Amino acid sequence: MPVDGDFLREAFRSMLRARILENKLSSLYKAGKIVGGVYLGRGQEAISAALGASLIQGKDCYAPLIRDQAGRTAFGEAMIDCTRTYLGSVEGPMRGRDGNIHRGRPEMGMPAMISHLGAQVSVIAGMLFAKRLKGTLDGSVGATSVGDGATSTGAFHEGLNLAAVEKLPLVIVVANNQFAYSTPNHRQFACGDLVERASGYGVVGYSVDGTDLLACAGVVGEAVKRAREGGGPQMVVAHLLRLAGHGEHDDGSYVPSSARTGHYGRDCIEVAMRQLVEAGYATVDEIFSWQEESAEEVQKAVAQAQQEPSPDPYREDWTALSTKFPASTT
Amino acid sequence: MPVDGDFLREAFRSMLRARILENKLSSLYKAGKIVGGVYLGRGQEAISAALGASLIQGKDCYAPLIRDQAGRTAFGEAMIDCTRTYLGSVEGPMRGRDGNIHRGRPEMGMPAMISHLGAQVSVIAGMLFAKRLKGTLDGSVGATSVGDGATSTGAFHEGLNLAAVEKLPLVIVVANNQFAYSTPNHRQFACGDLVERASGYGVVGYSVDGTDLLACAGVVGEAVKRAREGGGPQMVVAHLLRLAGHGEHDDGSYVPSSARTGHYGRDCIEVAMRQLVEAGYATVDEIFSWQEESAEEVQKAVAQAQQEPSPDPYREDWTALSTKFPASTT
Amino acid sequence: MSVTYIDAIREAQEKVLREDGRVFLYGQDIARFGGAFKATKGLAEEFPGRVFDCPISEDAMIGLAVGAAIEGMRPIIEMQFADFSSIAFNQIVNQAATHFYRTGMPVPIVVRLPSGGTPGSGPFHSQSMEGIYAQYPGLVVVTPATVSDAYHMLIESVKLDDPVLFFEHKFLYRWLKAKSINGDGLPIGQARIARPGKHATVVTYSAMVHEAVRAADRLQADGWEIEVVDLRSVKPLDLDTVLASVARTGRLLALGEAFPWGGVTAEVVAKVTEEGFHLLDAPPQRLNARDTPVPYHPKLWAAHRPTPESICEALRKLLSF
Amino acid sequence: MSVTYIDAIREAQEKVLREDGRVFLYGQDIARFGGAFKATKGLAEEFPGRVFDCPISEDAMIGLAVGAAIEGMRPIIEMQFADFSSIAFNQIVNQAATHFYRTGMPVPIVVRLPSGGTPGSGPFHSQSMEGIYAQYPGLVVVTPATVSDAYHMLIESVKLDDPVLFFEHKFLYRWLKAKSINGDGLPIGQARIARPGKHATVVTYSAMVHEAVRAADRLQADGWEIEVVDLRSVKPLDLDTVLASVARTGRLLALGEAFPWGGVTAEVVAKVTEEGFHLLDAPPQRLNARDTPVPYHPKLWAAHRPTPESICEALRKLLSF
Ligand SMILES: Cc1ncc(C[n+]2csc(CCOP(=O)(O)OP(=O)(O)O)c2C)c(N)n1
Ligand SMILES: Cc1ncc(C[n+]2csc(CCOP(=O)(O)OP(=O)(O)O)c2C)c(N)n1
Ligand SMILES: [Mg+2]
Ligand SMILES: [Mg+2]
Repeated sequence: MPVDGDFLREAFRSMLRARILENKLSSLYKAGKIVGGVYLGRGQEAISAALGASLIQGKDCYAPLIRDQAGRTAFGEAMIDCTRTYLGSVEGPMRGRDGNIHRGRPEMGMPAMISHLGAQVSVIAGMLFAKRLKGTLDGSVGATSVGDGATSTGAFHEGLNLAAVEKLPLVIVVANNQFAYSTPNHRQFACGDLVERASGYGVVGYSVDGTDLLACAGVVGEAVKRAREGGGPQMVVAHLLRLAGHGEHDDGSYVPSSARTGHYGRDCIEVAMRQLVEAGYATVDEIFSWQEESAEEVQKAVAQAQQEPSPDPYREDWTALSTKFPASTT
Repeated sequence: MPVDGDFLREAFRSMLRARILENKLSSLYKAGKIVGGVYLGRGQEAISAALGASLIQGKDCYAPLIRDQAGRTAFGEAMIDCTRTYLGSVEGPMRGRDGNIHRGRPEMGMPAMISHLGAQVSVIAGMLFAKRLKGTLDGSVGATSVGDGATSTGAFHEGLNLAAVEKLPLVIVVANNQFAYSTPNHRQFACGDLVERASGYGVVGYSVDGTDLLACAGVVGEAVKRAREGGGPQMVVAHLLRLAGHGEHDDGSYVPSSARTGHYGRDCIEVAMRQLVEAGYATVDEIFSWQEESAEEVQKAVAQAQQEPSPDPYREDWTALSTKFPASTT
Repeated sequence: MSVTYIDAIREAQEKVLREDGRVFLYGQDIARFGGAFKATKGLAEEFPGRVFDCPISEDAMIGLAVGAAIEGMRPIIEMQFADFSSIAFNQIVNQAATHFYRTGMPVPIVVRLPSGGTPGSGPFHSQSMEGIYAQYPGLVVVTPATVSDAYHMLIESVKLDDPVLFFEHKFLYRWLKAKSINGDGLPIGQARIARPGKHATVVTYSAMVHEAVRAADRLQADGWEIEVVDLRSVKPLDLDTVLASVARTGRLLALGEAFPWGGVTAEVVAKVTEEGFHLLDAPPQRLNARDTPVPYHPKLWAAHRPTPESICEALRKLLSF
Repeated sequence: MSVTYIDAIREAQEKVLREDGRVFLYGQDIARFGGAFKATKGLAEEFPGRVFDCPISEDAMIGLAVGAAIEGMRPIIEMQFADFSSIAFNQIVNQAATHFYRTGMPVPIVVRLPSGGTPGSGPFHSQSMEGIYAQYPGLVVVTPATVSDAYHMLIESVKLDDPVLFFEHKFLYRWLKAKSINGDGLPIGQARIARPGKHATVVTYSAMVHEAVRAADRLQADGWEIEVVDLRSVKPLDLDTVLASVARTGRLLALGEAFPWGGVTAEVVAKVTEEGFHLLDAPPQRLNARDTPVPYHPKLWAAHRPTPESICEALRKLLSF
């Protein structure tokens, strides 16, 4: 699908904002300011942003996964939602009850992932199914992403198959970053390209260079368009490399240098920057100013979250139900 | 693969023995002599027997499923194991603890299925994996079958993918009998032919007319041969129709008459009989004598199981562990 | 004219489908076929586009329900057998159960679980999993013992904003009949005195309520008056009613059909001894199924789960202290 | 020189790999990477072809283990976190747990489950599932609290013919150190007096043993001598040792880190009151985590699970009866 310059600018800015934010998260983690873990989408911004930017908040729904900071940003998640969740602010969407990437705002069409891989596929399917029943589907789509590792889960399989049977407008992006934690592709699946899975589900499949924003935007745009038009589930497999450890606790030393120096080892942000500049969609100066803006935005979002209170265990409502049953029965 | 006459005679006799046995089980059920349920493989004998007869007991392993009476017979399960299990004899392999199709003899390479569909795929994979580790794999294969419905389970997906990653000599037969209980194919999957799944797993796929013994024997024989030779997992999709209810409590009235009168509605036993006679592998008289032999064998197996004691709850060892911990700790 | 337990479940679903546009039914073989137990018979025809057959994908079924609930719907999911919910375990305990606590948005789904033993059903079509799910925060676990409760509690379950696991006992489906489905208006979370008495209290739920009443009837001949408390829901668990009963009788037998380690009966005994130790005149007792899988053979099955005989025996022991 | 809890687990695996050709390790990221917690570090190199990375397929991992056990092997499966065993739930409770009862053939598999809370781990990397699995007949459920038990009980688990769920506490991995791994020779199924006392008994297991000992140390200042019983395995559960302790103290606090409904503490209280009612001088008490998912924020987490403070409080209440 031809991609317009505004879309690319938009997607690229999300990539940039995500990258700069995540760099900061990494520093905070290393400085001991974030407890638990930090999981970066470094190297995956192009495909993630292409998806997020192709969706319409308020109309579409989107279940981002581990490495979708760029997609979240493009979809319209406020940066402060991220810093608050990582820093445990009680003001964040998860109020300190859950952390890092386990966040969402289901009411804005963005459910909060659970850790169990593959589990969000059927949830997005359910959201679309409900919209159809309510008569509000009307050209909207639902999207989610998974990694190469998550394709081995039963949940992925059941969810995608169910979406296909129900002919739901689901766009699923498989970000094949060649590793699941430390496990390489050849210990994860035995086909050549995961896109070969698509036809078995009766789903349209696409394979794309995940380090190439232009290509990602075109392919994801096409997939989203077809889904909107009633073409049923679409599966995009993006090939790329995770340019960080699994989490910031991990140096990823198991990634062979041949992968790092190979084609997919290139940085999608650099590639995209060149593409934008060469096509005349943005100037280098403009990009620098975006960078500065983002850095400032990140500083603010971190500072604000840091000065906010953490949850207070003594004022916490320690119930897991919304229904209030008589106290004696709990 | 060319099929030899002895193989076909063997497979056909298993089909016949299974059919006659199952007809008897159905009568016993209707007469109230069998508690629980009775599940028939009627219409599926050709593909089932083709698989069972292609395996070598003592060398290969085999996890039959719901409709594999013919395959079990061909693999070498004693008929009395079936009648004892259905009739609850304490002498049976399950000793009355489990019933009907939930039987096996793991020590002879035939694990006992649990009800949860798809769950046996990874078990067979594990048996093969162990043989490889022990150094006893040596050209042996493992086989299992599932229905169209079971392909929607996460267990099927995880098991097959794992087998492919481990390059195990697994032969999986998908008996697509067009229905899962009452649910038709179009509510179960959205691809044209389930064989399209194979390539996505990096597995060799075959599609075959499951009502045609000759075809089944050829295709399954080929798949088993390739697996034995180190070609990794093989997936055979057989197209056919269940010629009975889901269980004998079910009249299957949801099956449209077009399906019954269509190509796959034909009876594989009649087809096979014609094939054998036409090819000169057997005479009609011979087949009649086999029929009589089988009927007699069935009578005996039923009579014996019926006169055997049922389990005695007061002499039952009510422990679920083989380890005997001190009594006070249970 | 009489109504069976399964009729009640069907009627309740008919009523909520009629009255609440947010309700839909999703499950294996539940549309035209009407379900393995006919709990949805005719509903697909009566409510076109609201009753769906689905693939054999229990994990995805619950995922779909959660997604639909996020979008404001009130799905009822039928598991073909409670035992198969083991496939959906993750989506139930980690996705559905945690959703409100994590996000502040409740997910009103009802999962119907045909459960409990029947003769010949064997290890995988007989399980009683209420004590498994009740361990997880965020779930309401309902266990109706009567025709009227099957009806009214199912309707109420759909109205609750939280995920409800609705354990129906298969043995009661056609065996249990009532003149009508009129109820006594008790809400979920409140137990009922199923049979009044004064010498000992049996706390139980689901099918075992009937076995307990039978046992109580037998002991009546010997002059014993046994009170039977029907918990109705095991989470929330109505400790007030249980304690009030134990206060009257001084003796407690916690009775269930599930496996003997932990579960509902352990929770009942632990709660009562924590809060009502001084009320007890004798050591509280438990009676559960045996610690093996549920056997297939009817003879083994009958000895695996509590029976009026074994309940009487446990009660006599309890009364003899 | 000192050995940590995680070292002990690694050493035990090294030993069984060395001494028993039937053992192999299967899990996510456990080969060259050495596992998320480094419990298998170096083992892939030391034992080529016996330590395998596997796909993210928990259901199939357990299925594979059962199949391999049928063929005579003794697989050790590492779940990356106990919480992810929810995906393998069906294969564990229905395939592995029922196998011996149904077929007469035991399936000796060991499933290692890194479990329990650590600060910042959140709802899905913190769960304590021992009380879930212990409900199922056919499983041995082991919960080591010490370095030596982590070592010896893992070795013993591999020797058992039945499926063993081996719950390792993540909080203890690097925090808990010992001078050596020499043990006291106790077998699985036997509890240990972790700290002798005479005024009250705390029955607990895994990481909570250490919190209980801390609480006991504090109460010592006030003259209270608290006995701490470390169950070591929750199924089988050593009632003899527990009763003997309660006989000495007359008071019971059952302590655990899992969710509060049911589970190990309910089973302990129910068992003790059933069999040792006359030994109790006060109502037995329970202390568990709160009835919500395990929260992410360290402040919430610290208030979610029992602490020396809350244990002291529970004990004071118990002692005041
Ligand atoms: C069901 C399940 N098993 C294990 C894990 C632990 N885990 C978290 S991320 C991860 C690797 C995921 O790999 P992949 O899907 O390729 O995504 P990536 O991290 O490469 O983006 C694993 C094994 C999990 N979250 N869920
Ligand atoms: C996981 C699981 N869910 C539901 C069931 C209940 N069930 C038993 S057989 C069956 C239909 C199976 O259909 P299919 O796989 O096509 O095999 P067929 O019966 O047609 O041979 C169902 C739904 C089950 N056994 N396991
Ligand atoms: Mg990956
Ligand atoms: Mg079928």
